[in-house]
Amino acid sequence: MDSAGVFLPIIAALPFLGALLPGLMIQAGRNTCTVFTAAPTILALALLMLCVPSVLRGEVLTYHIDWLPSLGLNVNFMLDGLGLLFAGMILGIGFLIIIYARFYLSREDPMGQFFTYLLLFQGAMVGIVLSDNILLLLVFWELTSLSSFLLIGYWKHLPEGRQGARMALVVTGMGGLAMIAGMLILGNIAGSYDLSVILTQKDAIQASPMYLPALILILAGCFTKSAQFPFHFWLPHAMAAPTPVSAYLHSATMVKAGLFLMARMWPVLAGTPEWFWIVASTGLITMVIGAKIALFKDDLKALLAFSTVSHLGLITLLLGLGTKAAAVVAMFHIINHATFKAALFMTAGIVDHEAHTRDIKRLGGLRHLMPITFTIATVAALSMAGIPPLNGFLSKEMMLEEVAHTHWIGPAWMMGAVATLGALFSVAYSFRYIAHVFLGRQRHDYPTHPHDPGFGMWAAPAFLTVLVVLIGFMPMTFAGDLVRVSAQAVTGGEPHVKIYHWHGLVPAFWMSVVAVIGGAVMLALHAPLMRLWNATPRPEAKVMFDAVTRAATRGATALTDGVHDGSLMRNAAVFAVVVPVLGWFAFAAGGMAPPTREPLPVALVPAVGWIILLVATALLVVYHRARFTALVLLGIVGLMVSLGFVYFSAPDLALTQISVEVVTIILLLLALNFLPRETPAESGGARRLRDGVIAVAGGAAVTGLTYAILVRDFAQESISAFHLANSYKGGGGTNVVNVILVDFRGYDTFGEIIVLGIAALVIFALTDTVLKGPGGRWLASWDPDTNPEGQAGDRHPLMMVVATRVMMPIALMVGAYIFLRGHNEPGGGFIAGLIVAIAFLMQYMASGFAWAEARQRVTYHATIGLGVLIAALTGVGAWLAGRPFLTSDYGYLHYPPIEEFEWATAMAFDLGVFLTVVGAVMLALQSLSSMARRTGETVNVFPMDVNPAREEGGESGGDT
Amino acid sequence: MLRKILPHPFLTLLLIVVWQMLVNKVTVGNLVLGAMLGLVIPLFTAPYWPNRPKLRSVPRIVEYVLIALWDICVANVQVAYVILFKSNANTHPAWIAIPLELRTPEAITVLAGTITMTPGTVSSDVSADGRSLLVHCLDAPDPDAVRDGIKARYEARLKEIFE
Amino acid sequence: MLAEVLISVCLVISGIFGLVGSFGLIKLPDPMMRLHAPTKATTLGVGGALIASMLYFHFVVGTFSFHELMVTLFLFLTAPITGHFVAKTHLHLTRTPGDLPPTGSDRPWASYESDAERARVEATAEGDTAG
Amino acid sequence: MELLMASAIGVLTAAGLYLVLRLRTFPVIVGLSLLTYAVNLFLFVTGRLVVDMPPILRKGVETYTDPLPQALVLTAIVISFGMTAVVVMLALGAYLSSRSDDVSLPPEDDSREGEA
Amino acid sequence: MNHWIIAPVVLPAILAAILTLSMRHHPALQRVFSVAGCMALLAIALGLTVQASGGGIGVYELGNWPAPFGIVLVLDRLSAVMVLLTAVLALVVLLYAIGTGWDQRGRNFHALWQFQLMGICGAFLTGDAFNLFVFFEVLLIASYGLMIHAGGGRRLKAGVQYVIYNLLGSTLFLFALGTLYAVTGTLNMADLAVRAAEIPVEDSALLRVGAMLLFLVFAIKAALLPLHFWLPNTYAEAPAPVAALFAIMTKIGAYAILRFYTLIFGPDLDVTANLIDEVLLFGALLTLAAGMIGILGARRLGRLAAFAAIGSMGTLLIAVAGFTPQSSAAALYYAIHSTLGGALLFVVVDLVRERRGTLAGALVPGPRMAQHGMVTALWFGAAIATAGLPPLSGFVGKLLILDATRDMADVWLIWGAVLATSLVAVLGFAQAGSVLFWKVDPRAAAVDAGPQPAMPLVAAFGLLAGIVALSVFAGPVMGYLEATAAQLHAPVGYIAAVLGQG
Amino acid sequence: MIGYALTFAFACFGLGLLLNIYRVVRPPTKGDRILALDTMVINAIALLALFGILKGTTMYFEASMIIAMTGFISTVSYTRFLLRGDIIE
Ligand code: NA
Ligand code: NA
Repeated sequence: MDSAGVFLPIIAALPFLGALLPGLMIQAGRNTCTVFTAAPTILALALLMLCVPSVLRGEVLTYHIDWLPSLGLNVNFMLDGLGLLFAGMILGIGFLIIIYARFYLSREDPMGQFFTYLLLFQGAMVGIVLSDNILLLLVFWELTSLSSFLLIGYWKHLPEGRQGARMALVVTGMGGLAMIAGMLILGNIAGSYDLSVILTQKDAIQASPMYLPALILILAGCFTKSAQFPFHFWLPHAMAAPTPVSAYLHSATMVKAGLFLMARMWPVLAGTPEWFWIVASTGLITMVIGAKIALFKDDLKALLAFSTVSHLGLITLLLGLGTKAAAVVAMFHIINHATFKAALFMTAGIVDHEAHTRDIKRLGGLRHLMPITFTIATVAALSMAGIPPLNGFLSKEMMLEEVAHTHWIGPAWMMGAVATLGALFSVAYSFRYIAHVFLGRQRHDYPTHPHDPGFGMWAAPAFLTVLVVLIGFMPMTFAGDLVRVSAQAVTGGEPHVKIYHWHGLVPAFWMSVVAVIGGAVMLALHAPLMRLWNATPRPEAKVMFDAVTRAATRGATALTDGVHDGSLMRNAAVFAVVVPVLGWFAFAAGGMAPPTREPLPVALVPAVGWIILLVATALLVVYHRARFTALVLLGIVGLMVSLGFVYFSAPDLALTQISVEVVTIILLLLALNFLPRETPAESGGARRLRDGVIAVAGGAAVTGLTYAILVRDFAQESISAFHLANSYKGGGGTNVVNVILVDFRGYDTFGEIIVLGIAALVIFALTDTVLKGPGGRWLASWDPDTNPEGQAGDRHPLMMVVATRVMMPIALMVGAYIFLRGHNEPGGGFIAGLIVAIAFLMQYMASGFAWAEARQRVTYHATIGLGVLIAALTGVGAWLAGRPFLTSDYGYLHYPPIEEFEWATAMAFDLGVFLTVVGAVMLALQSLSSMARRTGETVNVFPMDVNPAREEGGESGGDT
Repeated sequence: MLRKILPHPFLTLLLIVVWQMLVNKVTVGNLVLGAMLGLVIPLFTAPYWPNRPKLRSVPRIVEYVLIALWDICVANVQVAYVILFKSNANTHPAWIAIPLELRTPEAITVLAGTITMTPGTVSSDVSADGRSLLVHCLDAPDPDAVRDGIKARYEARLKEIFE
Repeated sequence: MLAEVLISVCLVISGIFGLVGSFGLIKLPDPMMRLHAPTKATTLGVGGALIASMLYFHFVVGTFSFHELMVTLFLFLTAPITGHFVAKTHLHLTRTPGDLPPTGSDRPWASYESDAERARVEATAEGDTAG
Repeated sequence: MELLMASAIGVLTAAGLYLVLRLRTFPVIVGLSLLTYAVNLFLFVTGRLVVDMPPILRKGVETYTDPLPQALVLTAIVISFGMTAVVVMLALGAYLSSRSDDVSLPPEDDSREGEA
Repeated sequence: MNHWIIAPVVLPAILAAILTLSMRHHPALQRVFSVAGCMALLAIALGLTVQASGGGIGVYELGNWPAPFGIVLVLDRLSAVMVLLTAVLALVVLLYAIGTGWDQRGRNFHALWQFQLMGICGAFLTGDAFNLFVFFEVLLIASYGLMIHAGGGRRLKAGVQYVIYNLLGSTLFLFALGTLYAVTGTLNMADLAVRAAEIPVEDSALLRVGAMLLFLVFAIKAALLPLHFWLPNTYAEAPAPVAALFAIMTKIGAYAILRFYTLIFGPDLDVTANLIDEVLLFGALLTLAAGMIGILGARRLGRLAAFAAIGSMGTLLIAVAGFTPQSSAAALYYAIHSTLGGALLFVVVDLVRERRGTLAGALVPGPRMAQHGMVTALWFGAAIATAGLPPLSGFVGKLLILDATRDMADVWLIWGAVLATSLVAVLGFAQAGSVLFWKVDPRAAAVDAGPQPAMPLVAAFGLLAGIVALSVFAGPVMGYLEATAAQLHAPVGYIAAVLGQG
Repeated sequence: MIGYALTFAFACFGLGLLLNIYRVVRPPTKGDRILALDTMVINAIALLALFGILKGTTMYFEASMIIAMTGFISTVSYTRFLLRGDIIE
């Protein structure tokens, strides 16, 4: 009967889908909102009930949806007794909590948000208990951490809420992360992440060497979630949450997720000594420590929180014992604890809500003012204390019976004794809850006048208390089946479930007696014990946690800001060290064949060039702080590099290099006009030495690499043989470099001109931004006398202007020439573009940018756009011929008298290059010019300053 | 009208010559192409050269160029002599101011350029009103003679050419 | 043979002048004097080399080349401008008006008339014309 | 000759690196220019050193230098030109906007309020 | 001839040119065309992905020159999915930029945006090593412009650093390419693969140097420690939409590593065996740690998001370092996730900064923000995604990576690092979030809210929806990516397609 | 004969370049350094012409021309920078 399995995804999904409703429905009022929140819960609960018969028959319902099959992460659900127990608890108590919260939350609290979070949490919890896939389980597991984070921090204005939320998130998150690793290992051992598979692999798992790591990692998740020692400290701080949250998450459900998982994994993980030692010991210690602390907490919710810790320890202990009988008791106590503890939390919430305090010291004597609450609280607390015949008694008694027969450390009775001590504390704080809150004299100084709340608020705890009593009286009727099927799921067999009130005078009986009497005595001695407790120094978990997180945060800040302090210099130094070191590492581990090339003999002129290059470079380093001098030296370096290109058979490169270099230097000079002329001496000798060492090492590495390359031939023939062979045939040009640029690798050139175009756009946008901002204001107040050389007169010298009038046309002619011949001789669009730009530059230097610009019609943006467009369209044009982008064509025209004229589509492409280059350079100059004008440079009316003809009024005097 | 199409006929001519020099092959095709460029480029640059100087006499221009070239060669020998054989103590540098009769920028520029390229002189500046030229002499025991020489040998000829 | 001699002579002359120019730059004592060396000697030096090249290609290789003429033309056009600017730089950085002969009018050499002063003078002149 | 070339590239690299490690934008940019020279030369000589065999096809000439690295270097030169122009302007813009040509960018000085 | 392969390059290029040429003064038109361009790009990318999903490898020979002599574009599963990711991201973030008005805070935004896309798509599609350099430069220079969009002293300074550091990287790239060319005599990636395999071990030193230098170039782009220094201030100071788009930039580095060290210097190539594996792995672990610690230590939101980006790169590169089909598939999944997640985080950071007036991104309590709840929800989503918590794709990705690395020698180190740093990130996000969204300072003057445009939130939720979709459809996505990784780890097909055997 | 003359010329211009770089290293005034650079450019052009003769090729003509042009522009730029600070306004 697997058909009921189809309900499972619906049950899991309903709370999530429902989570969308409260936010929408809150506009319709608080009651409506509550109804719409409760509806999915009830619906899910109803569907769950439909599954009950099958589960009681011992069937396991399953449902599979593929999510990420390759990883083994699938949406696989299963429902067995254990799942049923927990799902029922989650949904049932969830429903009660929703009712309770409706009345608990005040009008100021955003209820829609609260219910959204609550349903998210509910969905996550249901997901955990229904998962048949441990990776899916992990998903839900972490979701509970997240949703509980939101719930604990719900009252955002309270610092305790925010801190408690973070603490819970960090601690349970930490466990969850450990668990991820554990689950992955487990899945790896079992060969599947599906629980149904894993649970069959007990022998393989326990035999694996990875068993212990997996166990520890998984238990880390369980223990943090279930607030087991030493991770118990987060739970009390989570009590900053509204009480419905405490009741739901921190008593009934989330903290039990760890227990659930231990129970879920019990069949494959339990039964080994490791399991026993880790789990049982942790449970036992937690039980005692939690109970002891609970006794000394004055905050009602803190008391309950630590009692929860203690009871979770108790259940952990039971699971840790590893026996089937103990597992049965564990299941039973889970049910019992959920009932009485949720009820108690709600009563604590009622007290808080009505008396406006949860401080026990300010309470007492409420039994007359709040009789209903008193009744509920008393019954639940007695159950917690393990007083017969309530349900808490039953499971506690069974627990004592189990531990009495278990050998732990030391003498045989050790575990029994420690457990009894725990029980004793448990009795004491339970009694204290009744005595110090409800009994005693009525007081006059409650913050407000307390009275019983309306039915809506006490209904839920009352219902739970009824269960406490009913299960207490008739355990087999009201809990027997549930305990049986859940225990069956845990232990894998048909468990022996027999719950008695009276076991005879067994050790458990005496232990109980000791606990009850001892507890009563302890309560009587509470005042002096409390003084003692307060006087004893003890580690305060919150202080420690805060100290750790603060230290971690501070350390992280210090580390991060220290390493990433914005010092480019150091970052560059790291780069300059890492690259040669790793390069050397790569080099050293490889072999190197002997040289294959005969070196060229050293000739005189290149040797001179080499000396000049070295001298200029060295001088540049020495004088780099004098910036203008540095630029002059850079010019020499550039000249030598260009000459080197000429010498070593690269005329195109030489032309390009020298033109680019002069434009670059002019840009730098233009920029330097606004920058400080000197670089201050800032780095000390040690740093300069360090930089020097890094630089020399880098230089040596490059020298070595270059030399190694130069004395060896290619290992395989270069592809450029093809280019040489096909340049004329296929590309129609004899300048192979140019044919490569515009044809073989025209796509590179396409990218390259786009780089230039972008550069121009960037510069333009940048200038615009700078001039509109503080930079522009600063420029406006610029003092030209900051120029250390001062400013000479004669802005536009006559001779320069006149010479330019002749030279600019000549230069343009040269540009045209270089452009047209590029395909066959050194040259081409790029160099031509630069030459034309230089020609314009001449004009700008002669008469000023603004004067010249006013006399011309093209905008540089358009030039760039057009250039890119022409290049792109030339490329696209090939599509029309059914060829790929940038496929070129060429041919020859014969028009007399122009004998033969070669055309090539590559020339159109080159025209695009040309236009982009001209536009880009000009746009950059325009930007700098606009900065200069901002400093107050006026726009001249005349092209030259000195012109006697002007004053003469002669024919040529009217030049404007 | 013609002025619009052909703003600087001499420039056009120069450009056509330059084009031939560039392509290094005198063919009809190249002449046509050079003529096209020689017509288009001055049109394009005309705004930067708003008024065209009037050149009056072509033979005078040729004469002037030849004189200048000769002087340049001589200048070089003289300067080389000063550099190589004259002790620095015996060299007499001097500044001279040359009052200008030329008025058009083009004429002044040609004069200044010629001065720079010829014997031991460099044009260094003009006066703010453009009516005198500051010249530095490398070795001029008699500066006035140098000034008069320049005015007679170059300026007078340029005045005939330009005005 | 004659061509070879011619070419060789050109080469030797060009070498000598080139070297002299560079040497003058070292030897001469005053910045303005040093300016004379490269503007003339070096220009002639490179001119000689270019002419030698032209002759060489004409007589030895057999192809006539205008290219060298083109470069020479360019150098002759630019050398005075370069010299002018360097001279102005020297004037600006190392001289004062007192070191120089008078201009012959009430206005200084152009390098020493600031933009503001020029604007003032020109505005006055314009006012005069208008009035 | 190979050694001269290799050492020249190395010296350019070393000088470039040294200047890149300075504290002001201007020397850093000059250093980058030197590095650009160095890498362009490096890329160029991956075609190995060849004298007087420019890759311009001529009748009767059989051997040419490797044209491909030259084309690559041309592309690289153009690109680095664009980059240099941008970085120059950017350094200038940063200087004008913040009145400091320091290359370092210290963290903003606001202390984190202890989260409570 | 299938010209669609080049469309992702040509379309934005032409569009950008037109934007520059004729629409410079028409902001509305620019927006329309820019968005339309991004939509078209998305459509094309989808088409290409469908085409590539058949398993065939499309080769586009530019200029009709055969490989390896000309440049080829190669469309395989990997390039297709990366282009698709770019297109998705670009469209959504562009809508955000337009919605917030960021695009009008400086000049030429849309043209630069299109050029940026052109560069990125070109880098993903190219099959030529030098062309990769060119497109790196295209995308970088566009990114410089976008990074300094709208200006400001600090941003420009950070921009200077960004540019300078990348110029160093570009220089290194050329050294690497030069070395590889000097040894092999080729630039085509498939041909490089063939030729590298023929290099004898006795003569492998130079090839190894080239391979290592190339790796370092990509490591810079991928922000691998200790070459990540360019990232924090760049991302923190960049305009948010730009930082969001930059989420793809680091992936380009990861992509290139994956491409080159499977295709050319693959795990089976003796001469470069073990050359980068350890460097990459330990670098990635350090990157992860630096990033996550940075999240915890950040004092401003921008830096927090920047370090989150670093951390996610660390995670991603760990997976890359596996160099197995399984780990590569995991890496690709995580790459998609962290692209969307990183973008979302920056978008949220911007929403917050814009709403907090002068406090901007400082992690101190501020006023209640306009649309407080929505922004909070987005932050929560972004934080979950980035920290790798369930149910979002960050968790799935992390599981995939943990699962894929379980056979590696350093599995414990990897798992420990991944899990421990997750915790650090969780703490960091929780602290920052509770200061920003919970600890509202009642004294802080509320920023004049006014009516808020819807588009930014739509875009932000769009990104979140993308992350959710990536989580929900993890199965089919991984199906594609596993096929992708398989294709990547069997480079024979690629080589045969490019070099056209026969 | 041409060979010897050529070698002589090479030596002269090479030596000239060395003298120029000496002037660059120790310039008495700022202007001298620029002048030295300008001279260097001119010497380089001469060397290129000589190199062309040596190799019998006109391939290097464009380089000479462009170097002449850029040398001029850069000299003017450097001097204008010293004169005005701003070289194109
Ligand atoms: Na070209
Ligand atoms: Na220069």
